[in-house]
Amino acid sequence: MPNATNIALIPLLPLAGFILLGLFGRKYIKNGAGLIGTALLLGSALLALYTAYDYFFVYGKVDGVYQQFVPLKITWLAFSKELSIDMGLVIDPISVMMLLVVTFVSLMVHIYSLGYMKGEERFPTYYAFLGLFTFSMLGLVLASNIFQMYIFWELVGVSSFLLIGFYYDKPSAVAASKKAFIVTRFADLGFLVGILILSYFSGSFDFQTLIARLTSPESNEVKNAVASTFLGASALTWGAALIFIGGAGKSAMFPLHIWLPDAMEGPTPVSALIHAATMVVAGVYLVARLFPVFSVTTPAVLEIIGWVGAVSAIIAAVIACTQTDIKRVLAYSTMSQIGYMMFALGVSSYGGEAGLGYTASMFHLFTHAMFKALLFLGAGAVIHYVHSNEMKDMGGLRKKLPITHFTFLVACLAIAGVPPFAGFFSKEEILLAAYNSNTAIYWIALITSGLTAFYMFRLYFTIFWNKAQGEHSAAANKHGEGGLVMMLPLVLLAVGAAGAGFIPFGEFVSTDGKALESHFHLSFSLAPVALGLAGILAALWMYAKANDKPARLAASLGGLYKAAYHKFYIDELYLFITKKVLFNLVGRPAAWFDRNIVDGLMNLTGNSTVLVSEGIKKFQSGKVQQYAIFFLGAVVLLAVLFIYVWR
Amino acid sequence: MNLLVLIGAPLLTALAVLVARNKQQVKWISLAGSFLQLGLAIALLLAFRQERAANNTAQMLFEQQYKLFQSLHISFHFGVDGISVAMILLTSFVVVAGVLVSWNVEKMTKEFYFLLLLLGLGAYGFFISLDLFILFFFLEISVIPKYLLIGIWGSGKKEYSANKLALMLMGGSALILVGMLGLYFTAGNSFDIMTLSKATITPETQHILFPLLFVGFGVFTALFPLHTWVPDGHSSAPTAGSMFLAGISMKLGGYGCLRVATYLLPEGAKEYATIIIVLSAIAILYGAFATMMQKDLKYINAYSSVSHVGFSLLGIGMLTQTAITGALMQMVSHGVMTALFFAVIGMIYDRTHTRMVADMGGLMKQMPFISTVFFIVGLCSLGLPGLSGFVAEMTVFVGSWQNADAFHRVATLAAAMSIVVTAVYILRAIGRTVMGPNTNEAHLVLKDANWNEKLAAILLVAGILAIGIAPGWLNDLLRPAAEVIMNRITGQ
Amino acid sequence: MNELLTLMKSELVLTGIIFLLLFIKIGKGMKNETLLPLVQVLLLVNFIFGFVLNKEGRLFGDMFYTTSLIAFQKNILNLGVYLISLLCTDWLKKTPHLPEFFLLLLSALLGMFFMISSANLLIFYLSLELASIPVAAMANFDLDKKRSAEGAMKMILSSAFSSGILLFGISLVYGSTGTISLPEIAGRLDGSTLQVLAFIFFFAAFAFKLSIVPFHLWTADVYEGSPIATTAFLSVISKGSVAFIFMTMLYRVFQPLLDTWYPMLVILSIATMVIGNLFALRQQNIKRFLAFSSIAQVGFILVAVSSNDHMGSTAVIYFVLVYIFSNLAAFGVASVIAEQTGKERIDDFKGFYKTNPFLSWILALALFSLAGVPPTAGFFGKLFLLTAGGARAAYWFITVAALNMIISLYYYLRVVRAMFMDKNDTPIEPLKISAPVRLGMIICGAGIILTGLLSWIYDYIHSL
Amino acid sequence: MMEPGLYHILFISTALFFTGVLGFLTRRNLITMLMSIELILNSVNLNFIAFNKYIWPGRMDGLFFTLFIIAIAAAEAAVAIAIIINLYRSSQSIDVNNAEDLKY
Repeated sequence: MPNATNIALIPLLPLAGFILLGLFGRKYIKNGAGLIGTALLLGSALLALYTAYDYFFVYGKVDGVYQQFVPLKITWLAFSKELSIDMGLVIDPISVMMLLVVTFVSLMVHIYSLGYMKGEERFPTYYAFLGLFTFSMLGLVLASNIFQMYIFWELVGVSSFLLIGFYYDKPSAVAASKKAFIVTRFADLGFLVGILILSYFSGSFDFQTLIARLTSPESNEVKNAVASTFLGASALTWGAALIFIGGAGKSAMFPLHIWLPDAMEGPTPVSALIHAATMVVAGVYLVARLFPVFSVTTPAVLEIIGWVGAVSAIIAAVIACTQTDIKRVLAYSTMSQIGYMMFALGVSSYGGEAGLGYTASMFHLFTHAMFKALLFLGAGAVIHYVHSNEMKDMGGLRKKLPITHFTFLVACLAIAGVPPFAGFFSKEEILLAAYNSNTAIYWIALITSGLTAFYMFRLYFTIFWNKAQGEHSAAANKHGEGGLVMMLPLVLLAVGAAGAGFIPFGEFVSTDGKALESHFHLSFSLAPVALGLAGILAALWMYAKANDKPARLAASLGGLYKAAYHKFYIDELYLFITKKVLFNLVGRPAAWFDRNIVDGLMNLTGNSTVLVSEGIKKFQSGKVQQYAIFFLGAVVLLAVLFIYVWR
Repeated sequence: MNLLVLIGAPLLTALAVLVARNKQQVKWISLAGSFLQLGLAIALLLAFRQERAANNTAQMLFEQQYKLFQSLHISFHFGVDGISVAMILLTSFVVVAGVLVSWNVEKMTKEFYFLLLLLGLGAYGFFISLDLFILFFFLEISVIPKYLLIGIWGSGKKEYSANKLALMLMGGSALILVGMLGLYFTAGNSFDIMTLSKATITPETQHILFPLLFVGFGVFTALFPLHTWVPDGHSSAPTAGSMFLAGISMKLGGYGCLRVATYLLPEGAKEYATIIIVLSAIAILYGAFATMMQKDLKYINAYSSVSHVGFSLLGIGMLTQTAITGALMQMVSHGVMTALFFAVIGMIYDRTHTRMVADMGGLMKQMPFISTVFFIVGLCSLGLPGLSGFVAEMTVFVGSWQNADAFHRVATLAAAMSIVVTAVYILRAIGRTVMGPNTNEAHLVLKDANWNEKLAAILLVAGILAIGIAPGWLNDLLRPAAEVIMNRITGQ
Repeated sequence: MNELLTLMKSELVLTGIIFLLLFIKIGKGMKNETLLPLVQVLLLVNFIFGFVLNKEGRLFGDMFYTTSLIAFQKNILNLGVYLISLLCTDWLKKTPHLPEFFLLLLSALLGMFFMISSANLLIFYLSLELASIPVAAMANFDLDKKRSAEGAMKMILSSAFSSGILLFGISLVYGSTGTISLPEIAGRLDGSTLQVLAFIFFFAAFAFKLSIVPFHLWTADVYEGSPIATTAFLSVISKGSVAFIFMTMLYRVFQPLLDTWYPMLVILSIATMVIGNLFALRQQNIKRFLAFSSIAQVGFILVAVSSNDHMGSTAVIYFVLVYIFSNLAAFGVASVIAEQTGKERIDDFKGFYKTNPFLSWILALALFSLAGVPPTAGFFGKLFLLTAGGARAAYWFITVAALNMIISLYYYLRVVRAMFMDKNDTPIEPLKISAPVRLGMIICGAGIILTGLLSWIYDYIHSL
Repeated sequence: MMEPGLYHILFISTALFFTGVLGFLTRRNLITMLMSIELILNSVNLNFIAFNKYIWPGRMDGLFFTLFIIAIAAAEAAVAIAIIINLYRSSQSIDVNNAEDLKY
């Protein structure tokens, strides 16, 4: 049986780190902060490892099916007897898998930052924020209650906001952090409303109850829900769709992806942790968590998810080919890879073989965490060395940064899907799943994988080859490749990126908890691998040596290249909507209306009173005889009124 | 526990302040007094929980009744239920904080603190009294102190704002007065809330009286479109004044809307619920959008108050138990939060001598403490989980969603949309002031918070966290009380 | 004989004082410095004596009657006069003919006593004149000021005119009922056209004395012109006394004509409140300002009068008591300022708080009480007036009244704002406050605070 | 030579009353205004006498009232004249239009 305290400790240790460093870091433990944070995280990483082992190999499997356990559930806020927000821990394959990913990558980042962020003025704050984020992310993963998930969902949002804006005196960083928060917030609105709708029909926030009630088609809940429709779609469909919007926002799915590239303003390790490995896949995790509802009750929404994922994947890949800021390239590749996971879920369905996509998606999530984190950390090392994000400032670094170079190469191969690296296996499964259910998406995915290989190796070659040695040594400082603390995570992650693919993932993670052996056809994997190699060769041909081929290609592509380079002008569109429409057409009128109309009326009443009193002052004329006339007049008036009118 | 101490403590403090010899004495006496009040409030909370735990299910606890104006059947009748306890707790927090942040008031210090304490006194009396007449008396007590606080110690066009506030609130009280007399005569010559709640009042009468009472109290709690005193009043008032206005006074109105208008006239409430919802939904969105355009920190918070208080009115209008609980939570949460917000703005203003967002930047470097608090309160205002705002708003949403028809749905959605707008304006304010590059080298030498400011901030932050992290206790206070009100509305 | 002594106690005491003053006057006279304290002491004694051995009964073949309620009313007036004698010390000291002033004042008071106790139109008319003619003379007491004379002239002429109207009304009443004894009249009223006409004449005279709009026009001019002591007396004492007898007349005598006078009251009280407020809004001269504010207050009194029951009369008497404290406090401060600096404009009060905190607080307290803001007694007074008015469930009527409280608050706050908020380079220098004035102000202040909070006062009045 | 009836007298008194009122409202001389008031009072006196004689001959109420009115009128006139004289001292005129400083 799961041990609640151990599991509870996994998120609580980072939280302790946050509180400790947040309160006292600045004054008392300025230098020790990093070590404290790392130590605490190491603790929770080990606990996570133990939990995973315990679950997968000791108690998790009951007659061949991985069960879901809820070792802990505390009522946090009771709305009524039935409806309440609980704080709970849920233990099932995906949550355990996520535990591993989050704690591991987070640990790597903690260690890496010891070197990368050394000498930062707000070093302790940085670690405090890392702790906060890790806590929130783990809470999200372990959530047993959809509202609990929403709570931690918001918390990861704010910690990402804090970390992106870590260099708070850089306007670009501030802007980026704001953008990230607001865009995701907008998506979260959808999530919230979705929660309200689903919970209204299922009468519960608890995942188990909610899923149980909404996935049995003959249950009253579903009947009611289907009965009440809005714009043709059933309320339940709307709810599921809205929830997916929330997920799309966090996972930077098109068209809610605009915040992700800017988010690279944050420190590079942060990008590695939050915007590559963990937080951005929260959306995928959310969909996976509610997968039964999506697949059984609202297949339409699942269809949408598939397409959104595919579109995001290819668009991001195209844009990535044109970017020159290495972190932005990585950001777009992240978006594209998450697109993969999404449509993998989209093409999947519940139970048995058909659930391959689900498994594949989770598998890709797992491997992607490894190599993408590795890529970011590697990029971090490069940036650390040349003090620039721009490709043109780099080149020929392979001698200068041997370890970085090697690990980066591994990561590139992995993401490009070259066997036997991790990416290959997960991507194979995804493609297979797509092939089985939706050919269109399959083709998109195939092209995307080619593009992926191309832009990754474009990146690789421009950084490590291209120019001759030492051209940039002027820019470079002398502290070499950064110490052990920075290299160790690279190596560890590289091992992961290389070997993770051999894990029999289907054994552990599947829609219904039963084992799902991944069968592997050579024939099938020929196409993607070939495409991948083609992409690599193209990159080699274009970028291995400094030349003008890229420029000519760009020129020949013309409009398309330009559009892609400008990220298809989606940012501009948003800017137009917010700045022009919301501010000028809604905000300004509202403010004006309030000052001039509403308030104006109030003042008007006052002023008019004064005017009246000014107007009637003539009656007090000072003439005693006039007074007498008024006197008499009043008498007469009263007499007339009460003798003739009212009798 | 004898509730009289809740009136006695502030009263004695105020009198002691009057006889104090110098400014130092005044400050320390008021500080001691306010902490005493805080202690009493907490003691009350504990005593209340104890009674409930010993399942004493009386609607009102610690009831007492003293005859006044017997010939008019007026009696000084008081007692508390969960709502009152929560409100009293809120008041005591804000009073302490207010006393602390106005530590460096040099102009007419004695009068300042006297009026401040008088305001607190009014609030305490208001929340414990169960006799409409006495309730009204305490409600009115606070008008003049507000007027003087703004007019004498305020800034900007203070006389104008002070006048506006006093007159609009007086207008509100006029309506309340009429409604009150209406109740008195239709329900057998009694002002006693407990008696009135048992009296049978014909729906026709209720339809006449409810708007009077609700709008009357609504003026106090910035019911759209009668909210215009809020921006001017808050922005002209001295720091502590704004804290009291937004933190306590606006809650008097909300409390009245619920305890007097809705509870005593359920038929009227049902009749007018639609209008209330529409108005409050407008207030929420429109206040939020209006806030987006403000450039003055105090105006930003004032308008956001309009928007936030809208939630509590919305909750009341929704007429479900959860929504009403949420409304009450929102009152408490907003009280603490907005008080803290004004406190921080005051601290910033004392240093930078400007409240214009554009004139600031990168304050985080010079005043990390203040900036951090600013962050926290901002995040609370945009409803971040773990802080009080989230709990209240979510409760309102969930409660509102229980009304299944399209109208309520739309209203709820409109209200929910405001959380995005809120995020926009809060982040703009934070991003421009505490973050970003420092635009003004005069700000490079600024000092961080003093002990008193720190203490005040920490107290209020503690309040925010106490609600945000473990809302259970507040929920236990408010839910049963809300249930009583609900039962009267549903006629059980 | 013994009965005469007890029943007419207050009148007799007053007469005694008057005669004492007469002797002092025709004797070798006395310096103001010594005479004034003596008078103040006498008035205090008179006031205290007013509490003891009050009997109920009738005299002179039912022409004169008194009850404990009436005794209490008379004593309220005594209190008022005593406070005036304290608060206006500065002016009284300087006036050359102090004894005459008090002779006139006290005989007017005597007239009011008889008026309140009158059970016969003849007595009523006589006492009414006795109560008003001397006041005209008092109004002219600043002999060398033209404004004073003008005010007095306006007063005497218009009051003569109004008493002409009153007499015409009385004659018609007599003609239609054949009696001038009030109880008998009450029995013989049948609501015939002639009687209604007569009542309207009658009512007009009361309206004139109470300065109900539109019979109010003399008020402001007279108040502004007269010396401040007279203004205070007019605005508080005579208003109060007339209000008392007015209620008695309506409730006891003209009860059969209720259907006529209830709507009349409603119309006129609304007019009075609105017009009074609107005029007060603009005033600069503090006396004129208080004049119009007192007109507005009368409007509120009428609200309660319209209730036509015991609650109403209680509320009115209570309010008059409170009103005496509040208004006299205001006049007291005004007179101190006027006597020592000659300034009567509200703008001159700017920055007053800086130099004279005590006076400022007293004035502020008084104004808040007049505006009906807690914790002052004025709040309770106003509220009970409206409560009484609400007894007849005319909500719109109360609403109008309540809304008028907003306007009145506005202009009372104007003065407060001038004193506390407005900057002024040349504020009024610190003023010296003589002991009696300070005493008077403290009494008023205490009265303003306590009359409301000590609820038994109201209950006592109600029990009478 | 017929005996005048009640209505004749009432007619006369009413006429007298309105004459007085008219005089009070129109004459500019303060003394004259005072005299017009005397007219009003006298019309009232006539009323009382007439009512007493014709309708309520039983008691002498009206008669006595008349006497008192005459007395009071005298007192009133005395004070009024005094005031008017005082006014004359300060403004050298007894025209009512010269006494309009107090207004608005």
